[in-house]
Amino acid sequence: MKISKEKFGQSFDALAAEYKTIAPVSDAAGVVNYEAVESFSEVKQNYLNSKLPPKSFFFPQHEKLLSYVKEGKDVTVKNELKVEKTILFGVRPCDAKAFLLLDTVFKNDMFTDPYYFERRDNTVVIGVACNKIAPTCFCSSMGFSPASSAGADIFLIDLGDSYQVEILTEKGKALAAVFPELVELTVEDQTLVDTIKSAQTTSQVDVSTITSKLEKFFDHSYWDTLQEKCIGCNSCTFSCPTCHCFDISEEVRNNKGSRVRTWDGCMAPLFTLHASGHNPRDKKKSRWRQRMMHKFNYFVHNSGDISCVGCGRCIKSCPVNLDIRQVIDGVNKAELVVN
Amino acid sequence: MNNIINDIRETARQLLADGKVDVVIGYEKGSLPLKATPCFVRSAQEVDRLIWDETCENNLASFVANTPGKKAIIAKGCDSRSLVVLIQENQLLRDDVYIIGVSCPGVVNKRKIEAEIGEILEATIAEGTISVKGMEGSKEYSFADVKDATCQTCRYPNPVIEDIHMGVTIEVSQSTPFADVIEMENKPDSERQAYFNQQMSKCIRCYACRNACPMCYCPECFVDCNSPKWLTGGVNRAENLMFQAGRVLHLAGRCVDCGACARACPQDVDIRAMNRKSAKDVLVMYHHEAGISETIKPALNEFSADDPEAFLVKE
Amino acid sequence: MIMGECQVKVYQPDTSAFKPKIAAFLCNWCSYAGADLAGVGRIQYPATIRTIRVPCSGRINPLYILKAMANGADGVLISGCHPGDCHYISGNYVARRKFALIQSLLKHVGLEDDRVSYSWVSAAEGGRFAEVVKGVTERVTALGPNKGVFKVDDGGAAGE
Amino acid sequence: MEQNPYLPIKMRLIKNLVETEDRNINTFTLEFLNKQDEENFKYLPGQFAEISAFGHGEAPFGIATSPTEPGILKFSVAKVGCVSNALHLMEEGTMVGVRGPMGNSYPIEDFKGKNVVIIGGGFAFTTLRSLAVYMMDEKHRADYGDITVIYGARNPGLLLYKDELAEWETNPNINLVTTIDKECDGWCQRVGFIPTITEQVAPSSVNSYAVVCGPPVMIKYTLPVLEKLNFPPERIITSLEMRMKCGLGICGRCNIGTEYVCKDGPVFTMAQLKELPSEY
Repeated sequence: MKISKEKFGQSFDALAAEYKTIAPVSDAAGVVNYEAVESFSEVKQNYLNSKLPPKSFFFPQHEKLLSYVKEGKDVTVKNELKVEKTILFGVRPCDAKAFLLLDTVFKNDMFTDPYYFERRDNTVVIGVACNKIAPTCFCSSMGFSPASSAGADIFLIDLGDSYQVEILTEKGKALAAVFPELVELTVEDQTLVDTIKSAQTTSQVDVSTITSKLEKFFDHSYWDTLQEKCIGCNSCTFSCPTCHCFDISEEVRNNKGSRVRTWDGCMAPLFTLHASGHNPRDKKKSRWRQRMMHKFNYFVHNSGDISCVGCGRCIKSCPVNLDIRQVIDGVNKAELVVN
Repeated sequence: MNNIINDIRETARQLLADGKVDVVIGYEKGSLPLKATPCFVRSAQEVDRLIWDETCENNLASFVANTPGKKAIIAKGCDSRSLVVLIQENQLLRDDVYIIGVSCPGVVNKRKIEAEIGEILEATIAEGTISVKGMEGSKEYSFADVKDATCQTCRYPNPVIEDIHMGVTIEVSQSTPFADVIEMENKPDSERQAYFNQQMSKCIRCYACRNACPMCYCPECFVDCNSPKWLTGGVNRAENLMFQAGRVLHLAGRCVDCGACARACPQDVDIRAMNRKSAKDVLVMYHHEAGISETIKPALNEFSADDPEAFLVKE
Repeated sequence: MIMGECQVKVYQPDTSAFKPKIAAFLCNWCSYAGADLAGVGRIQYPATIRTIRVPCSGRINPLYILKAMANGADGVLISGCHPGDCHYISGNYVARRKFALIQSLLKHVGLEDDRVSYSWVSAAEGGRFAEVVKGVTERVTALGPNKGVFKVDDGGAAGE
Repeated sequence: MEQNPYLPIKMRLIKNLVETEDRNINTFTLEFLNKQDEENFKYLPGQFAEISAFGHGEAPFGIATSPTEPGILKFSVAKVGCVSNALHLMEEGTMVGVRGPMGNSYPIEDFKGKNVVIIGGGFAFTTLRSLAVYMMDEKHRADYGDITVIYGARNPGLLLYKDELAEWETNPNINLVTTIDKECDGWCQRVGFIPTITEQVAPSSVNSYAVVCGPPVMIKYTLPVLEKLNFPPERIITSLEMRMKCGLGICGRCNIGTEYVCKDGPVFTMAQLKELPSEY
């Protein structure tokens, strides 16, 4: 079933009055990012993907957890959790899949992160399949494809002047009620849908054995040279849709303050530095190893999936071109020393 | 260019074979078109990995201090200036590093090309022409048109310190230095403020600029210091400006304007605009340029009784 | 003492108008003593400055200025010994180079010229110190409150 | 919605006691403000809590009291960072924030019917004290066999809980061995490093658990001694320290291998640690 873009746009605009609507927007330099919009006309069409991942709408880079006022020896603490009903439009399959992975992080066997989940539960994710595939994309290697709908509540396929619509969840259904009647796909539409659905990324890596290989790889000499050119910035972790590590710090002025959480990353030496001065991951080597082990081994044990969705953002943003695909290849090719 | 790489490889081979150095820090072909990547060559057999072309954009000086042992480094003009500053600041022993100086015609600005023709699928460089196939179309560029902004204003393409030289010395056109800064200075305050606001709001504080900078070697950067806490975790225009301004002031008289920060920035923030302003001020006020001579003291380590005082409050 | 006998002109602040808060970093040996002398001599000047004593103007970290602006100061005044008179021989010569660069950079990124002021005041110049503070206060007052080039969202004022 | 785990409860600092002679460690006694808070804060020895010094931040500290001591929580904290410094300077009566209890506890169920050897060094004795007090409580004492405590510090002034140790000396419920690194005037107990003393005291490994906490170097040299005494790795217990922020197994910094020390730890057996990367 499909809906014309014109009609979809009208529904979108109507919804924008009720919901906070987030969609891909292009800036003057042509850089696409997710931003609040008021009308469908602002939404960027035919974009590849956003420069920064949309994870920030559930897990902002800088977020107030609580605030407090100190009076004498007493203190009043206030929860700062604020949530708006939101529509997140235009999420690519890799980022939608990343939401599913993040869900497993922010809820574990003991705790649920209310800041993440309140937003998550109040947001309808409208995914859109990729019509174009970048040379750095490798989602096909990660068990899904540029047209996978996993993680979306409503999934669209761009057919030029219309969208093919799939309603996937209850949340999606509730929202889709405002769409005017959907019409059947034409034969040409169906062909186009089939083409898009069967598309694969040109870049591929083999992750079939990486988890088990890494099991005994911790002390491998591969890590010694792999990371030499890494400069230890956080452009990979900040541009990663699944990286979720954060810092909690205090922002204070006089007797008022707030506790905020900000993105942090395993590439920073301070990430694990104890107050005593001891640092369990004091070398760039151990930090890089942590990044790889966490994504491709630890995460699989804890959440059942690899914590990489093949969006290629880290490849594009790395200042020294330390390409995660090559690292995976390198692990695959490295010989295990059997003792 | 081909001759240069042969010379570089031969030199590297000799150095490693003779045991004069433990490692040669150079560039190899990267995984993306028009992008080279730093490489560390430790045996004579591996030297053929080394490349030299207009894609060798990283400043390798930032790796030198952290690489143990005796090392050889392939240094462009700007890299060599960074090495001078590092040596002056006792971060590096001159004897520990063998500098393979290469006269640099500049590096390519990949982003400029990508903004026009989308992500690059394939690219070839030959005789000053770059032929690129992008997702949105193909195009041929003359190298001069897509040269990195830093290289367009470069005044020291030839290494200022080296043990061996590669390539033909490049003549520098003596146009007005810092014309770009002067243009910026002549704009009204509000316009400049708006420009920096817009630039700073892009910053995500990944610190790629800081980490790519050979001069940013502090064990604890002021942004990471928690008492006093100079910056909060806030990522907003004002905080970002304070970070960048703080960094620029730390680099005053030390920045060699290699542009590594700007090229490293994943968000394409115009970091150089501030660094170059400071470099210009240092040149105008103190007649100093960082890293051009081992014997000239850095501008802020020196003073003179008649330094300009125009900044004093009007009374 | 009868007020009428007092030689100095009493400074009459206009209480209704904006009264800036100015962070003043004063070197221990000259400007702080100068401020002290102004006080001892009962020379009136606007109560706009919050004095922070530093050992030498050379001790002033550029981040002090940025942080003061970020924390909401409407102005910053920096003052040390006259060049040549530094208690530590050359501290203010070194500082002078830094200050010139800071002043130029801050103007470049859009901070109003008069927000941050630099001056040399000796221990004997109590009257001049008062004049400097008056001048700085007038100029900062004219600029109005901190416009937030460096001022960050007030983390503490959350929920207000 | 279930309770927001990032929101601390308020507790009143009722005592800020200088614990060691070098004035580097203070013991903070916090009082629950109401019964409900206390009820919600059900903990066991070995668990920790995140303490907020409002205006300075939040940091994790092991709980030094035992659940058998109602109404209060105690923490012994060395002055090393932002939060601990703020706590040291805090006036009695000030409100602090507490989140917890967090992490797992010492396996007190497994200890039942067994002898327990507690080996502690320096100020890592806090949760060990909790454990000892818990087992010595009259309601629990019968559950356990012999309780041996080997506790050492660099000098007598650096021992924590001196009054309590003096009481334990004569308490038939517990066998206390204290030691200091170097001989000094007025000290009539043992002198020597923990590993040496452990070897001298040679607690039997038969039907026994060993709980070891202390500086890394102490642990490093004590483990071989315990192995020599035939303690199997499954019955050697230790508590790890990592930088933590959320305490909920989310923020990532205390991650070692598949484990999050804040949620899956901090108490591990040596057998478990052997399976983990040695990044602690």
